[in-house]
Amino acid sequence: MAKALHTHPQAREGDDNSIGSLVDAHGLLTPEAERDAAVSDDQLRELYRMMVICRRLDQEGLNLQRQGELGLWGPYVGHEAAQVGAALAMESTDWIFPYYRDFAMAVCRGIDPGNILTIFRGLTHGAWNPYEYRFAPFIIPVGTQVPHAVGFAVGCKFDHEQTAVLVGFGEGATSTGDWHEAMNFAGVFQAPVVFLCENNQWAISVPVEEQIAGRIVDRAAGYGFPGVRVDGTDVLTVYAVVRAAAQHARQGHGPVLVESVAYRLQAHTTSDDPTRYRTDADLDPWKGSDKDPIERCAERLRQRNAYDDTFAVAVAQEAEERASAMRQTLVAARPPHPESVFDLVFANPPASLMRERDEFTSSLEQGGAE
Amino acid sequence: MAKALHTHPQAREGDDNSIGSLVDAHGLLTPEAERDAAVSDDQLRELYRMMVICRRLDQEGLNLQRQGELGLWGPYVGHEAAQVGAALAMESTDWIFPYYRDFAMAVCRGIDPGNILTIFRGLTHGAWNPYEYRFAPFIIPVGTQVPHAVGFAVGCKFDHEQTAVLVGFGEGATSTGDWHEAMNFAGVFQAPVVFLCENNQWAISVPVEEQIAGRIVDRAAGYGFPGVRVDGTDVLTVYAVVRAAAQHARQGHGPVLVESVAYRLQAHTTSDDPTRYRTDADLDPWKGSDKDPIERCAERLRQRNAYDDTFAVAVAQEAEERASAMRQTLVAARPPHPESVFDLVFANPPASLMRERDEFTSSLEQGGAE
Amino acid sequence: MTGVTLGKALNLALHDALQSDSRVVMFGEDVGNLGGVFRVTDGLQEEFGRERVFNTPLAEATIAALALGMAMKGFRPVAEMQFDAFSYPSFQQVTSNIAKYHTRTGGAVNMQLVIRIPYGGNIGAIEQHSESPETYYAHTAGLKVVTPSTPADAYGLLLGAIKDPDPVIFLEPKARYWMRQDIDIPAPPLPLDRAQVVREGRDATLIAYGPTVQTALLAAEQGESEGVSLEVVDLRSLSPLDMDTLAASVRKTRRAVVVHEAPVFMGLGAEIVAQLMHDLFDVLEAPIERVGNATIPYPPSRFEKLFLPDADRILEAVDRTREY
Amino acid sequence: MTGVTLGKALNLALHDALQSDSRVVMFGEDVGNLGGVFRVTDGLQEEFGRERVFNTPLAEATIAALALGMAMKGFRPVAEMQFDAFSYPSFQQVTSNIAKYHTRTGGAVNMQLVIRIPYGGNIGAIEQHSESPETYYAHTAGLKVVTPSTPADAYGLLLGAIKDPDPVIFLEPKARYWMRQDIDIPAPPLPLDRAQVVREGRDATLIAYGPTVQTALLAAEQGESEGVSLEVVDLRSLSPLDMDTLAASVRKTRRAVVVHEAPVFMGLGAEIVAQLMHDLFDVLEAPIERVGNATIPYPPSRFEKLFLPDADRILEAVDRTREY
Ligand SMILES: Cc1ncc(C[n+]2csc(CCOP(=O)(O)OP(=O)(O)O)c2C)c(N)n1
Ligand SMILES: Cc1ncc(C[n+]2csc(CCOP(=O)(O)OP(=O)(O)O)c2C)c(N)n1
Ligand SMILES: [Mg+2]
Ligand SMILES: [Mg+2]
Repeated sequence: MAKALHTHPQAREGDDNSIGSLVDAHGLLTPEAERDAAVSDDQLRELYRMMVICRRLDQEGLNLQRQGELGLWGPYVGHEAAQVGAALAMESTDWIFPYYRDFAMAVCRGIDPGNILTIFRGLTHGAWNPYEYRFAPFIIPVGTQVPHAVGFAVGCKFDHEQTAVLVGFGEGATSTGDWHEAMNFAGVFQAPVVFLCENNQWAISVPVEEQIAGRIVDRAAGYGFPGVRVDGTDVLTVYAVVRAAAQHARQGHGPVLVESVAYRLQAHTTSDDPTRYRTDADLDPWKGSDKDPIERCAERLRQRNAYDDTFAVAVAQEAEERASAMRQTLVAARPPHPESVFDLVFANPPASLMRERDEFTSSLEQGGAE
Repeated sequence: MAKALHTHPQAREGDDNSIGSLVDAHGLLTPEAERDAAVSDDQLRELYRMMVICRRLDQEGLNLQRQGELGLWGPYVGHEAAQVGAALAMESTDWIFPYYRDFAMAVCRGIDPGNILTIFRGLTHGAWNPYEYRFAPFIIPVGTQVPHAVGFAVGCKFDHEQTAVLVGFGEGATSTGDWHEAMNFAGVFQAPVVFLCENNQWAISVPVEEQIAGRIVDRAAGYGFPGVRVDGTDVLTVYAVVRAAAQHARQGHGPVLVESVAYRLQAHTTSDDPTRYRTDADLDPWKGSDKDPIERCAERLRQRNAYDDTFAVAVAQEAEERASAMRQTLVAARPPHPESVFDLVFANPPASLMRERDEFTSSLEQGGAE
Repeated sequence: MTGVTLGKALNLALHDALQSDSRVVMFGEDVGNLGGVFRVTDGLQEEFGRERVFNTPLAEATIAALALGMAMKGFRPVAEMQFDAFSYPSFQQVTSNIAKYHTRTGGAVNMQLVIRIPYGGNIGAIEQHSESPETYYAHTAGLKVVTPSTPADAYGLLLGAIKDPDPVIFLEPKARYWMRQDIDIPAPPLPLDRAQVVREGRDATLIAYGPTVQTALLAAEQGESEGVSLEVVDLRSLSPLDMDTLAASVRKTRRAVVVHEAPVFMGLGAEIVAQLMHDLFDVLEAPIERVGNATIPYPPSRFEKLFLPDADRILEAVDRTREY
Repeated sequence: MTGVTLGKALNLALHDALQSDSRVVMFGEDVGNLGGVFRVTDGLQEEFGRERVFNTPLAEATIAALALGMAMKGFRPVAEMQFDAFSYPSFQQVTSNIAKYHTRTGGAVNMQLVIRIPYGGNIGAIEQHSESPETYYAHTAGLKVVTPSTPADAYGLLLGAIKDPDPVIFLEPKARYWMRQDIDIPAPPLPLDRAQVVREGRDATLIAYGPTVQTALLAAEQGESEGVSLEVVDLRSLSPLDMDTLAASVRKTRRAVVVHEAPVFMGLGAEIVAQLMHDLFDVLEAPIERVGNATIPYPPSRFEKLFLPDADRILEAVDRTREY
């Protein structure tokens, strides 16, 4: 409609629907796309392995919080396929800008999970060097990391790099102004960004139907780039689609929005009480093995004859080991000196701040606090 | 695609395409829709009349600024069809939330143009009582009035009123976070709002292709409500489409986005120098009588045999009279007492502010300033 | 009513306002059946329905703008921001529109709305959940800014804020949500512009508000046992400041310490000190001291107690004024 | 170079920074072929191309966020906000992310970026074009805030801001864009944390910054003709404050007046007065006075001169300190 009024030619959904056509009406990889993706048994087993490990770490996070070792834990059970699938779909030269729940992505990037937990123990606001892992810090103010990723990606483009940037966020984040501004900037600058919406259908107590008008995936067309809605419980689909989207971005074809639909199976965080706003019956459709990312992946492996008990036991055992290593790292973590708070404010701190630091130090020494 | 994943039923574009189908591929009312709209000759003459008057007032605004009577003028030539068509399409019980350029809308609502100009003379920040005209104040921070309209409309809905709310904004405003948040809220609350984008293809010096990814009209679908792109130089189309959209909203069917495409024929404001960023050639396609809202309307009237010289001369003469009345009102406007600035801050001012006021008054008296 | 927490007192005030005025509405993130992350709106949606108490999408700018639009339509909106730092997205709407709309409409449109913001630290939280944003709001002309320190004040001030025709930023000391007190309700609304002497004393005045009032009272008690008599004034209103009450107290004690959680630099203490030292220049025996955070982003929670005011730091500041 | 305006000096600094460091980029609304609404970026896109100097969509939050992302990628972004009040949409990005990113990454990521904001009034503009937002930024730990008062300082401070590894809010006194001065360029960057005595005097110190420095100098001249010798200190840095320079001056004159356009209430003057009166309690002969706007939204331009500091109001304040 009204095409004649269109005063500037721009990419529209449909111009490049190769990514949208990877999935069927259920958001699952089509058999054809699966063949083309040529994900090897080993790759699929790697996806399985990381999901099992990450679920175990999530459980351990919850345990640690209950035992008073953490101030807070934000479980990501239900998000394993989205986070592991997306993180492993990116090249190691690509960048990831996570949101606070993307713990499994951080683990996939090789960050020591015990160190990450020091954030939730109140020891630090950030536990890794982003440049070391090409992994930005967790961001708490919802939606605000989305334009950071766009800025970074514009930089990658200007530097003529073959780098794609993945940014994670919940469906609640799509309500923020920052999200929209970032989508529009990405389209205008044709930035190499993959927007990954982890739609778990809840923003704390607010269900998706009180959060979002229309469908998130449909918004991509309004910014002139492709959007695809995937079943966020199938890791193979997430992996193949995000890999294709990243490739699309890296090749200079601009951004892609991937909406991964799954369900938040646990409380928002350990501070939350979901019994106040949802019932067990709400969860029922999402509790079967047909919705469980790990079970579904195992089933795919079985169909390929690439799954057996030896493998499963080895993975489970590795997960145990990594969970206990995480716990050990956490409880052994030495809090930094409180004065270090002053040192981290600026790269080039003004003298007045250093004076404040000195006063603080000497009052600590006098007071003998901590 | 992926319809099976759609977890909550919601209106989508296409569910109600009655509004979208009012116009053809050129954004013009279809002959069928024109018949159905049954806009009488008198109504069309009224549209013509107000456009002629408003264009003359615009010219007078420019003159007044050049003569030093105004600090600033923001011409709206090219916007006459959008502003007059939309304003007259609304019922007098409806509300309008304008942006700073919607001067013609204010005039259509019956606000004395000479009073409006006191804003641009620096005498006041707001020159009318919104309740008197159901017309909100001009808003300078781009995009921020859009969610105000949504809030007001939610109130109308809760009060079970048959009220529609029109909100005006430029295409630049669609880049703001506030615009997106407002669109989403309107969709979630099914608020009776008509979003009118006056796409004049420039935001000061930034052309629409550096401003917007995709097409504005296509964004409505992402919020689950109808969007329609109209030729913003044809007042009949704007009038009929906005009237239908307001009716849609009033009847409880939720919001509608109308993108009216025209061209900013003048400088952004009198402070602007468009020669720095566009050429005469850029304007050429928009200068013909086929793009002139008034000429086009006259032509429609001629086709109906509803236009003759007597009418045209009478309208032109009325426009002259109103322009000179506007000038007189402006130059006769007495500035309020400077102390009144203190009285307008709060409805229930604290004693400390009244003390500041008293000190100010007595120092004025002492200093004898102004 | 016995043993009412500050959070519950706010809940009761909202309840009574919703009940007595059908134009009062309450909205924000998670204020519906969850009752807000601090349960301040507990049970209200159930009792008053989804058009009086409702969840919004996650978009603070438009939560504020919704309040503006609904106030203009004649509602009396009470909007909730979930945490201090999450009020920042609404900064433009609050500063450029809500604070200026009455002026901009020549006084025709009242911004009779309240924005509730839990603020302050000391709850062991992760980043962005412990800030003290009062400077940003208090410096913005056109807003009234208040904060209670007790359940009784919480009830009365919130009622007062809802009834006031102007926009009120209502800061809730989140670390005190669980503080208990026996209170009389219903009670009349409190005035929005009055500080209160909450403890009388002779040797110095402690000026505090919100979360630090209890800390100041603790310091005063400790001081008493050490032979120092401290007066404690609770500001209650941060903008405007009730300078008459403050000056009267300091005129008596001739020494003062201002206590807040926000960084000292450009904190509210700066204005209070500037005014008091100006107006009481000849009365003061010593310069007024300020106790607050360092000029740093809020620290990781493990360290927060080292940076927040406590009785010891307050008493050290008192000593400095007394030994001057 | 002779007769260089302050606006042109900024343009020259940007030019030299873009030329000497290929990682410097400059963006914002209308900074491309228009050269910005104040022409500060005039000719830069033409010379350096559309990947070094470019327009953005109308979205200040993401202009700031773009700067963050590009800084992280190793660029040195200089972002422009078109006017003071239009920086407010970026408030969350600046406060919660830019000011805290270095901390949040354990010092690994530098926020080497500059946000330029034309500010202040006195240009006869409509609403929202004349605000003085420095309190909001100066109170935010993690930011450096500077403002020049002359063409030479504009050049040197902007170079210094671009070279500094931390985020700098660069406030440009828009009413002084047309002020002319002969300046030497290229010149070295200026330090970001130093105030400067711009006129020596004995009887009182005028403390000013940005647009009010010229006003203070005018007052000092007028004062001289009336037999009062006034020292004028230009802050240049609003955060941190160079208290050593201020204290040294006031120690000498024993009287002071702080002058700014922002409302007095919670303006920068509050912090300066609080510190000076604290540290120089025994030295001061009179309380320090503050001259600034009333506690009102910025008035219609017809009245602005009645509310902004001028030489008369400054000298009246000086008189108050001298007659104390
Ligand atoms: C700007 C902002 N507002 C509010 C919050 C408080 N908050 C934290 S998480 C959350 C819900 C986010 O939901 P969603 O984006 O869907 O992500 P999910 O937690 O479901 O993974 C809210 C409201 C916040 N962190 N930031
Ligand atoms: C938040 C904000 N940022 C910047 C400005 C400065 N400004 C005023 S008008 C304008 C362009 C607006 O363009 P558009 O929305 O297309 O409306 P038009 O002026 O073309 O009618 C800009 C950038 C502003 N008023 N508000
Ligand atoms: Mg969610
Ligand atoms: Mg435009």
